[in-house]
Amino acid sequence: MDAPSYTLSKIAEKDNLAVYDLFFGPNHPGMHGNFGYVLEMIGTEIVKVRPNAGHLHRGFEKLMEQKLWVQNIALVPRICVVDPDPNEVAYCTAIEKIMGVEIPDRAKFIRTITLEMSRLTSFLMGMGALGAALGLYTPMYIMMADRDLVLDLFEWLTGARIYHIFNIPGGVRNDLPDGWVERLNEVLDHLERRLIEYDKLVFENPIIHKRLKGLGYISKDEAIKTGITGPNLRASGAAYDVRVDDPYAAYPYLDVKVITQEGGDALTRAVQVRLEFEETIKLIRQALKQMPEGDVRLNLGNLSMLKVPKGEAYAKVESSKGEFGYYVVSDGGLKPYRVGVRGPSLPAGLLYAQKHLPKMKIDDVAAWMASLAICPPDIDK
Amino acid sequence: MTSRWDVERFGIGPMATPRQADVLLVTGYVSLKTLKRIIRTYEQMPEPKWVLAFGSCTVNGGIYWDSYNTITNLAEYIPVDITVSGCMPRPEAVMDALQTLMKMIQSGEAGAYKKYKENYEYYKANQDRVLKKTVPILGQTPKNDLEGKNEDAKE
Amino acid sequence: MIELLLVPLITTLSIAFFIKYKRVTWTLFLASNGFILYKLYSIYGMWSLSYSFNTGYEILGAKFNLGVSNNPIGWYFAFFSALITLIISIFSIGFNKNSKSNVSVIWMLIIFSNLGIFFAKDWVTFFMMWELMGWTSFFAITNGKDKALDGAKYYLSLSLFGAALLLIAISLLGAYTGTFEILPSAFGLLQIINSSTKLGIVILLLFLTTFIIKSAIFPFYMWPQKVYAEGPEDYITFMSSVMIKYGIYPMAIFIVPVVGSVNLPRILNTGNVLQYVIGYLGAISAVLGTLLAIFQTDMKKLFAYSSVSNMGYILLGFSSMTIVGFEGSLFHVVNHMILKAAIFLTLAAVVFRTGESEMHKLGGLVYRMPLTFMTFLLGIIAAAGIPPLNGFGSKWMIIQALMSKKMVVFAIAMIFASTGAFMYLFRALASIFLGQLPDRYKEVKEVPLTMAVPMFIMMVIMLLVGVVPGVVMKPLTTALKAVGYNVDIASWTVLEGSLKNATIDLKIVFYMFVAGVIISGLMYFFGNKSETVPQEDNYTAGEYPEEWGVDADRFNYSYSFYQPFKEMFDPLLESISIDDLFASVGRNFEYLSTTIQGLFKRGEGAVLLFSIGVLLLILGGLII
Amino acid sequence: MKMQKSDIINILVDRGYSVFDLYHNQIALAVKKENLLNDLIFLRSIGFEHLSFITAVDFIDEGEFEVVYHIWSYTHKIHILVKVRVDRNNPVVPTVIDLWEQSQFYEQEVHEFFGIKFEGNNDLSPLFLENWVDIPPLRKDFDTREFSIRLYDAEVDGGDR
Amino acid sequence: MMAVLRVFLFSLFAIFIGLLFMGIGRKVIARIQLRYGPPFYQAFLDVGKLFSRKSITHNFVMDLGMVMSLGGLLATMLFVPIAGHVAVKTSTNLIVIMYLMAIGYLGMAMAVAASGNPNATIGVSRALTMMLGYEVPFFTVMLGLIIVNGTSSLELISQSQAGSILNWNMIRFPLSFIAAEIALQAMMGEKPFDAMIAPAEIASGPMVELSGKYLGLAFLTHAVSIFVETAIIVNLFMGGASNIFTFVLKQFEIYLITVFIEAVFPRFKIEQAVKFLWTVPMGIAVLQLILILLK
Repeated sequence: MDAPSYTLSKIAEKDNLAVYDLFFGPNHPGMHGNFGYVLEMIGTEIVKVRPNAGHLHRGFEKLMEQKLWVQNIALVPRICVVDPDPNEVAYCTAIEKIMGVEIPDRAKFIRTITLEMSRLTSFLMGMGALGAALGLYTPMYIMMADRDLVLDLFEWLTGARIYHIFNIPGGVRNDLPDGWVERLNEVLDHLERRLIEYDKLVFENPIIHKRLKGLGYISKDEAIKTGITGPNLRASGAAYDVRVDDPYAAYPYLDVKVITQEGGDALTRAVQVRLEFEETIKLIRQALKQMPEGDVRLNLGNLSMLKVPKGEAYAKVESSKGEFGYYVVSDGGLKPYRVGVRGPSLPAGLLYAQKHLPKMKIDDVAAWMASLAICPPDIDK
Repeated sequence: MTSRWDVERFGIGPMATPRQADVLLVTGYVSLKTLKRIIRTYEQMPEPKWVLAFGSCTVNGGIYWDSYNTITNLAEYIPVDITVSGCMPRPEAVMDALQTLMKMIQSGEAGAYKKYKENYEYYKANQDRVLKKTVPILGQTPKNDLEGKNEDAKE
Repeated sequence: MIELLLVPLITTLSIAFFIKYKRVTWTLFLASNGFILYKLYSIYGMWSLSYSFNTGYEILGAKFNLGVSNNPIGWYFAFFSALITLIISIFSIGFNKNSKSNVSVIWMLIIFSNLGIFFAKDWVTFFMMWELMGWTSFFAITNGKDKALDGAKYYLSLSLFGAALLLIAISLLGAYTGTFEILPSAFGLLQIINSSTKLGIVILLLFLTTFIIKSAIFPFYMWPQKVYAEGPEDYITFMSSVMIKYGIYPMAIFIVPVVGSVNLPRILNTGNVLQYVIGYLGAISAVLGTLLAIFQTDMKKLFAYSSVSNMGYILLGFSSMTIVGFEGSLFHVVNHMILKAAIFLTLAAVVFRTGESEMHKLGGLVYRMPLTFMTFLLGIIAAAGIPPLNGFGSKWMIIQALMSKKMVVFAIAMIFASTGAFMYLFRALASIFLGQLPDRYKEVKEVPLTMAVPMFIMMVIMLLVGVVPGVVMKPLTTALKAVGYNVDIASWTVLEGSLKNATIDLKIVFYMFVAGVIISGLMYFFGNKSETVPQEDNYTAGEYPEEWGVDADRFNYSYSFYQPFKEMFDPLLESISIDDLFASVGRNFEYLSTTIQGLFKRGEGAVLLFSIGVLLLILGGLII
Repeated sequence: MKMQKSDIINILVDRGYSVFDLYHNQIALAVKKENLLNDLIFLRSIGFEHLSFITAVDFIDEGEFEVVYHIWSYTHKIHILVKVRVDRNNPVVPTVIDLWEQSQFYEQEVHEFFGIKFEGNNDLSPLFLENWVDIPPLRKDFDTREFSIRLYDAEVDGGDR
Repeated sequence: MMAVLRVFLFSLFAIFIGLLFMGIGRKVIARIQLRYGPPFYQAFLDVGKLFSRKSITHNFVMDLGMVMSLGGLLATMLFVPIAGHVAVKTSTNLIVIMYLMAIGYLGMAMAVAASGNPNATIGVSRALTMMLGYEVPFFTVMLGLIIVNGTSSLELISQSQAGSILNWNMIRFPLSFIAAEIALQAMMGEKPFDAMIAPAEIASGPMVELSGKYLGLAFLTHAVSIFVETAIIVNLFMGGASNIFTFVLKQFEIYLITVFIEAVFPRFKIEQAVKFLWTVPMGIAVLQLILILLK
């Protein structure tokens, strides 16, 4: 694979006209969200890539300085549409850290369950998107239908399908409704049954294996050095999971199995997501079983007049794409002084685009993006 | 859009490029960078064409109304036929909007693209105002240490 | 009969006399050509015409006479090649308007040797004309261009090598059969093979090698691309359309009859060993030529390999040794002449206007040169063998013949090559004429009238032969009948295949095509009207290309067009090192010649002297 | 090889850093601009290999920017916030792209939003904003509401302003 | 006059059946994907809509190419016997059909390359590569049948299978049938051989610049090509049919197989697709060919 691109870059030096540009995004069917790469190509092979980010930049970090502490909870889930809950939890955890409060155990478990459900939806979408990037739409539609089942549960619990605004400083908004747990169990059973079909359609498909094998290889050392996190890191062989290493919510009470694989290519990453999907279902079951009774929120007074003492904290949460981190600085006022957001996709979406895409064929760009689960909104913020 | 609310049963499906499309769905907030691309995409669509603005953000900025990088009213820049409120709108609302749009097209009410042609200067002026600004809006001059950052503006 | 050769010879001399006055020379040239064409037309059917100059000498026990005769197959070749040559030479007037040298003298000499080769009665005349053509080509290729010298040298060395083999073969043949006349010697050779197989096959293979060198068959497929790369475009048009057939003609009159009737071990009950030798040469040429053509970036090289591939088809047709295959091959000779002339004329026009032959540096010329585009389009449709243009009929006949003889490997090779032809042909179309027009060619104009008219004529001929193949097939079948083959005279539009119920009326195909186009045209006009937008207004995923410094040149996919496909073949093509072998031989040859050149200190003459010396040595060795 | 937080604090205090113990696994570290690179190299050598991200805080009242490097150790499971204070009028920080490749983009981002220069980083072109002529948006003296109202005619009701 | 009418009717019939198949295919795929799916007549509505829209062209080659593409396909269709009927009395030569079909593809390729969009050109380059990929095994299959029957006339091959279902080439030469089915999948450009369209890679490739009636013509071309290709398979392997209804039903069966395969496979990269076509179906076809030659 190296040899032709070497000659290609020689060609590009010698013959400028051999190179042409292809715009991959923002308005491109292979691109998830508004994001773009300007690809310089020779033939169908990429020789250079210019990332074109910022289409989704909304200035979150600035907007959060303008709003009350609790108002921001409505804002944060919008940073990542497919996996919104980690944002809420990370933001709330940071506030709780500054305030030095410990939330009730039941709230911790409910948070954990919503986080894991959110992870389910995100994985379903990610696996579907991977199929769609390779032209396989059937599992995508089936997964979207299954995702709707989880979203229904969210709607029942929080009143909203996508942006739940459920976690608040001091706990969660309300307790689980009656019958909700039973329904959740049913949905989990259903998803487990469906896994067989997903396997047949996607993960055991020889064509998918052929297409993804060896694509976008990241070694373990490289992944650690460049800040790759989440399933992508674990697919490279590093056993790092925020849920275990820096536990939050109810994870200290749970037995989280960290799945690692050697391999580090797109296929391993795809399988990693599938394995973690299964593990997530088990984890929700575990959390449901261990969930204690009790309050679901601390009484922090009138939340809209919440004042957070002067201080700073960094809280991170393992989202489906990796480490989501909120760095919150408070000056003791009604509004945050500064919120810094660490999205998990930046190293993959910008750095690895420049590392991987040259030498790659145009055929593989969408599949590569899907395999790294690049989520442009959290790059742009 | 998902399989439960299958839009394809109305014969609606996503197309890959603006050339093949009838309806432009603007899903949510529009940052300046995106607006520029939306305009190009919109202008590349063959007539007749319609715009379905999706979410509160396109109506009045929604939750991002005070952001420095998102526009507040999409209809100032391109003609919008129909908007769906909500953030995010529920799938039922989107389906309803699509069906309403279909009815409007049949009855001839939806013809915003004609408006765009007639009031082209108005739209262009609005677009240029936000996209091609050369002086700082808040009146401060950029400090010297920011040289080289605003190359585009100097041209 | 002899006036057919005398007129061009005299015209050549008089043109050389008036060489300063271009108008006079071209008038003379056209007048003489008109006469030749008329004369050729008028001797159609008079197969007994001949002229012989008796020298009275005997060499190797065979009579040494020089003569021309109206051989029917020769007439078929001569007439169509003269016609195409005339059209090309008219094009050449416009093409060379600004050049200092007067090319009409070369063209006249070419026409002279052209007629000589096809009407030669005996091998000696044939050899003389063959050599004259070789040398004329050398001068025509190097005409005014130093760069072209490499290719010309390569070509010259190869054709000298071929000529040496030819000379040996002729001597051997003369010595063993006692005659130098072409047609009788064929029977002589047949007898030699049947009596002493090894010697006969050696002679046959010597002849075959000479001819496949000239026709650029594998393993001698390298010269066209080397010569075409830098040669003058008007002349390489002639080379690729007419000259490359010089090897085919003697094969058709000499080798095919011998191979077809020789008694040798048979393979798969379908043919003898030699048939398969010819077939495999053809199949490899067809496939390899196609693959190499697909990977070229220079349009002239691309079509050079396309010619190799087409020569392969002709050999495949021969290898079937059926009358349908034979007819198909000879039909394809003329079809290829026509379509290659049309294609190369347009390439010449493109080079004339832009000075560029690398395809990825061109693009969008359809905006500026619509007539050239149309000619090229029809040319590639014909070359791809798509009805209703010419090129289809002959390919169809060859495939029919191969299928009827159950030569499945050859049939598959043929289909592979002709489907692969879509790839390279379309690639040329897309890269040269379609896509984005770069800024530097925004001012390019359509070619002048003298060049436009020949192109237009070519279009008409292609369509005519495509719909009414009888205009070629009738003379062909008549000629074949005259030679003694058992054929029916073809009708105007119907082609006969060799399988059951395999007749095809190209007229009906044409009507159907017209009907289809009319229906779809109705649909088109039934639709709402369309609006023409400039080429810059393109789908770019919403980006503004100009803001990224992307201009028309940088928004044009044409370099490395079939890269994924090429990568499949990279290991294979690297392992075929025939190019390298030839290159090393060529280098040694060049080294040797430069050494001797140093001795003589007399430019190119040294190569000539050296080569003649080599030839004399070989000849002497043989006689002893 | 895993060190406790107290051990790490001791090591750091011994080397003369001002260390703030934030939470059970978070430490803040104030370093000088001149020593930043050496300090980061040292931190990496004792196992802090994961750069989470780089951000900045505008302390407008104190006339300083604070650039914060978030570094995590996989081995010690400790999060360190390395803070550098720079003058607001001449904000220059040495680049760390040689240590962590991905910091290229974080530095671009911080430069774009705060106007902080990174010495040694040659490509500080805007990453997210196009045609931006105002002062960098994340500085405290940039009023995004005012900006939005003036440029986009944002509607304000309810007297929120 | 009668001939003109027949030509016209045959064309309309082919377009009608092709569009109907496309609509039903979409419905079937939607059901496989747990969706309700569009109405079966959706393809007609789509084409009607597309023709009523304003369209955008870059130069005259686009118009010419699109007309040529549908024209070429319709001309091909007129050579294919449908339940024993041919539009105009002529020999239904397989080689002619194969070559004529190419003109449709060439026209389409030309039209889209004229738009000057690299996405489209990449798509075309892939489509032509794919063509080389599937023509070789498909021709090998045809070669076997031609050698068995001693004729290249589609009509005669179809007639030779008359009588019982055991005479069908599908039963007599099952290997050929499998190879032809795989090649057909590529011929129709369905997954896993749809690298030329590949929306996620090259933004729907050749169709990237087609709008309005150009897209409509492309739709119709696709419809006719579905009709022609299934008709060829039905004639080659299922013995044609005695009446048009049965014929269309057999065509639909063939089409349904491709739709089922389409629904559950991702796409090959182009070089993988060609390699696959040159190994698996080609190997099967060659095996059958050897069996035929040895007989």
